[in-house]
Amino acid sequence: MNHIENKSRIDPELRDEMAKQNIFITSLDFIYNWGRRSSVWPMQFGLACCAIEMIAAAAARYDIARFGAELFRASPRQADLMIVAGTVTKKMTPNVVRLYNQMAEPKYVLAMGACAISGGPFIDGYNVLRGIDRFIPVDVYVPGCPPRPEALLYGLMELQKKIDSQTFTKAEWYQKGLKREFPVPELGPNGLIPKFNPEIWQPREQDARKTRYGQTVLTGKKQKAPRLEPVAVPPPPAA
Amino acid sequence: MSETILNEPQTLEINFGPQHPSTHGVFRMRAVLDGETIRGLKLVIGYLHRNHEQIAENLTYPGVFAYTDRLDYLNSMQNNFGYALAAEKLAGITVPERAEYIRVIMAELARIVNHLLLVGFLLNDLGAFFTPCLYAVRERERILDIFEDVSGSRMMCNYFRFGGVKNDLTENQLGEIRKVVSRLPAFLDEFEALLSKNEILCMRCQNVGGLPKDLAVNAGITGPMLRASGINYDIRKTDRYSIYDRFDFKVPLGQKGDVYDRYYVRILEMRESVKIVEQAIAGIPRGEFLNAKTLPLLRNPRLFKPAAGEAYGRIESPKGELGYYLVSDGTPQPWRYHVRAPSLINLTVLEEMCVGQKIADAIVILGSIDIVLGETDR
Amino acid sequence: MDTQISEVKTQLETGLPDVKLRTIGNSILLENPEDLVRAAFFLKEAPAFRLDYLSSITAADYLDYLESVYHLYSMEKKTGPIVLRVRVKREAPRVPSLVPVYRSADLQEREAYDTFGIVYEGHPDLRRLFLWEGFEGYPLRKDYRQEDTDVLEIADIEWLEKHGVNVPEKFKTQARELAAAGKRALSEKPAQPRN
Amino acid sequence: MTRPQIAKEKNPVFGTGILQGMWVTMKNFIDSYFKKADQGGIFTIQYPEELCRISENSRNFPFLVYDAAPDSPRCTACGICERECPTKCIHVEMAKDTAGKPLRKPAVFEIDYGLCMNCGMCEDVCPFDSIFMDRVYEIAGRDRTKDMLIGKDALLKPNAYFQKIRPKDAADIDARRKAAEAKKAAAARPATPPDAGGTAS
Repeated sequence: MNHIENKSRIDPELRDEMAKQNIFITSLDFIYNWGRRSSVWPMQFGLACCAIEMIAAAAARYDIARFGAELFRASPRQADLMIVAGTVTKKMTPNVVRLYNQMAEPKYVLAMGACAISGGPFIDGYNVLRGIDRFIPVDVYVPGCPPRPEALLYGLMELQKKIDSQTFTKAEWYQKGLKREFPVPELGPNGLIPKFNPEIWQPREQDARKTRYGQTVLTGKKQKAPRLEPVAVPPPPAA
Repeated sequence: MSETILNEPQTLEINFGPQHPSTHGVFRMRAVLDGETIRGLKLVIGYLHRNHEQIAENLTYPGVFAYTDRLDYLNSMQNNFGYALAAEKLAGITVPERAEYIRVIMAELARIVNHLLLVGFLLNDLGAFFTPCLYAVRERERILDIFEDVSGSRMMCNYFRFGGVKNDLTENQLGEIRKVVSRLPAFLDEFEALLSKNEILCMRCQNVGGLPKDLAVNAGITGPMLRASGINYDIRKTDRYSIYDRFDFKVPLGQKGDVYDRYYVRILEMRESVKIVEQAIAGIPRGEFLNAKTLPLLRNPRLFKPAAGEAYGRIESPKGELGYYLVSDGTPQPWRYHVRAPSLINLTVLEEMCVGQKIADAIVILGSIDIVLGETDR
Repeated sequence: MDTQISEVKTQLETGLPDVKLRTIGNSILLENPEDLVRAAFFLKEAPAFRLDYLSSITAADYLDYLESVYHLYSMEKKTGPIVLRVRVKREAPRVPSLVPVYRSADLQEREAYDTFGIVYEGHPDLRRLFLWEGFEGYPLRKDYRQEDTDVLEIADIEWLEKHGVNVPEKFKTQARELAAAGKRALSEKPAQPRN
Repeated sequence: MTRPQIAKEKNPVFGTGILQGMWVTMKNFIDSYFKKADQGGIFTIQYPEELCRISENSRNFPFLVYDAAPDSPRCTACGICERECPTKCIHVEMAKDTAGKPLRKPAVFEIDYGLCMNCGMCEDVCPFDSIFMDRVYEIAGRDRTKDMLIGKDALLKPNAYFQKIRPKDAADIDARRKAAEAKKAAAARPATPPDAGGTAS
């Protein structure tokens, strides 16, 4: 994998020279991240159509096992990565956030598909959450509806690059008083209470879609209902 | 089975939560258990209620095609087919010959894809960890290549238009379909050799989750589940929509209506679909693939403003009767748009079938009903 | 199709004389919803029709009344759809439930109740099917107003503070203004349909 | 439909079904090493090194086409694609010159890839053949607004690229545009016969 750069402070020529004599100089970070990057266990968590594309990615043709991620753990306790694959509805949001809280550190979130990123085709629904990044921090966004299995694999490689860039000296999951438990929203009379978690997500300052079409794109108030019976058709004389 | 006295303290209510490996997506069952046997089962759905009907009422008629793919996302071509029929009945659009043949080819390929995945997931529920599913997904990938070649996207095809299909089937695409379909009977024999006579499958599925005939009809069950109970009702034969009356294919019927029958009916239906596709490829005529009158609709969807009226178009989707009820009021947006989802109606008898069975059987029964949450919750 | 409807109409009038009905398009409108169950039983047992399969129940909102449409088929005789319609007022929509006649009406009536608020009397357990119990309002009615999910309201702010989330100042001021104006954060609807 | 009867008492050797199944898996296991990919052999695509064959009219995300230079795209900012997009993920603003007279060019043209549903409606309804569906799928990002909101300059691609990915459609469209230009030039020429050069480039 050529995209993995070894950031140890030894100058590269010396290291390559010694590598020829089978002496490998590396940093503890590289080993630590190599281990974590090559065995990211996703959680078995499929919501909608993207889950079928995730299964296709896990099947024989686009093999996710080549990235070490083929073991879909059923329980959140043993999973490192939550692939949010599908539409997150308001009724499902408390479950998704509770599952995220139950995952063990270090944990990552990959928002797969337009629905998990921003509500996607169903953004105007009254029961659809406009993107899972309103309640839990998302590490990698994979757009598409559904994204091709290779796009998911590319997203997984992007996540591996992010894992590589972390060093365990400054890793936040070893700090004392780590607070990565996000409050689980409740189901209120019109939708979720709260509508989003301001610590993680703030609405965009200038949102072109909202200014032009309003928060929900609706065609407008139709004043006249259709009359299905033929209007003013003389009743046929013979009954 | 001796009648055990139901004394209350024994029962325990557990929850097959919205996130559970056995529920196909975000489906939730609350089961009341007496030891291992199930005494009561309530289903809680709505976790994927994505407001398909409200959004469709704000789109133009052709704009809704892209959303029908996401109803039953295992086979998007059949959903397009149903919606196209309903709108064509509403506006009185005729479909040229070649387009009808292309539609039947694509619909039957989608039926094969759906039944392949159903059998794969049913075996996953039985505990055969992913092996049959890998065989099924391997064949599915070949058919998805055809869908991508023809319509542009693997799963969300958005291929049908009012009065025909979006683009034509070239010669080598037809050859590609012929090659894939000619391999399918051999694969189905291998798949049956792997599964049908397997003792574990037979013991786990036979006489489990039986569905009597009269309950099936009264509960509005349609599709392979109904035919597994022995009732000969296939909308391709009764309504003879599109050009299904030109192809001769048999409708497999089950005897006992249990999980094994539902599995076996779907295997035989795949064989019938292969026959239909072969006959359709042999008989496809030349000609236009889209009705000339509806060409301007491609460029400007707001021209489709049918007069005030209502129409109900229904097809035989792999899960049952998929119906679209459209009420138009003369504006480019439908006034009322309702989808009769077979996955939802087939769930009405889940409790009757599961009461008295073990927990492991309840998961297999749910798997044999073949629900897809995008269609159940709409 | 039309011949079948007029034939059904005549059979219904002869079978149940006191039922007032009228044909709309190729469907039959029962004037008062009470005799829906009797009509359904009659059509189910009548040897000429044997409509033993209720395919779909659809509720629709026509601004001054709500409508419940039933598509009935016969699996025995494999005959086409007979469409029954029932109209009820918007304020107290009450329709007798068809669950005693057709078991398939169970989930569909719950869906119609959930999205349109039509109460089906006699339904074994009429609860919301898709949305949760605490949800107010019937979302698919034409006058339903959706919430604006980008604006926090007072209830959200209190909940957040109770759960230890520090809320930036601008959301609090926005919520206070909304509460002062007594309005709820609703997604406004364009006045005229733009077609 | 005759159902294979596997009841325990009728079948002397109980395990035959399972053994038959194992024989099938064994055969597949051996085949996978000797057979070619589509006959039953290994057909896994080694993703980063080996890319999957993408068909000609595969569609993923929209992109804009320009003929001569990026600052003269075919798009005239008419906004029809924005109006017909089911999810309204396109945002177009027409450019105005200093005097405020609208130029027929987009000043702002951004598509929210995180919202786009790959349906191809914009390509169908565009009257100026300027927006088409690309097939690039490697667009995973870490920041939602920076990586998903694609601006005009990232969307614009030369017509040569469009001819490379969709030769047949590109050829038809180019032919149609050339014919339209020739007709426009012919119409313009009789009006001003002296400068025979004509505007048709």
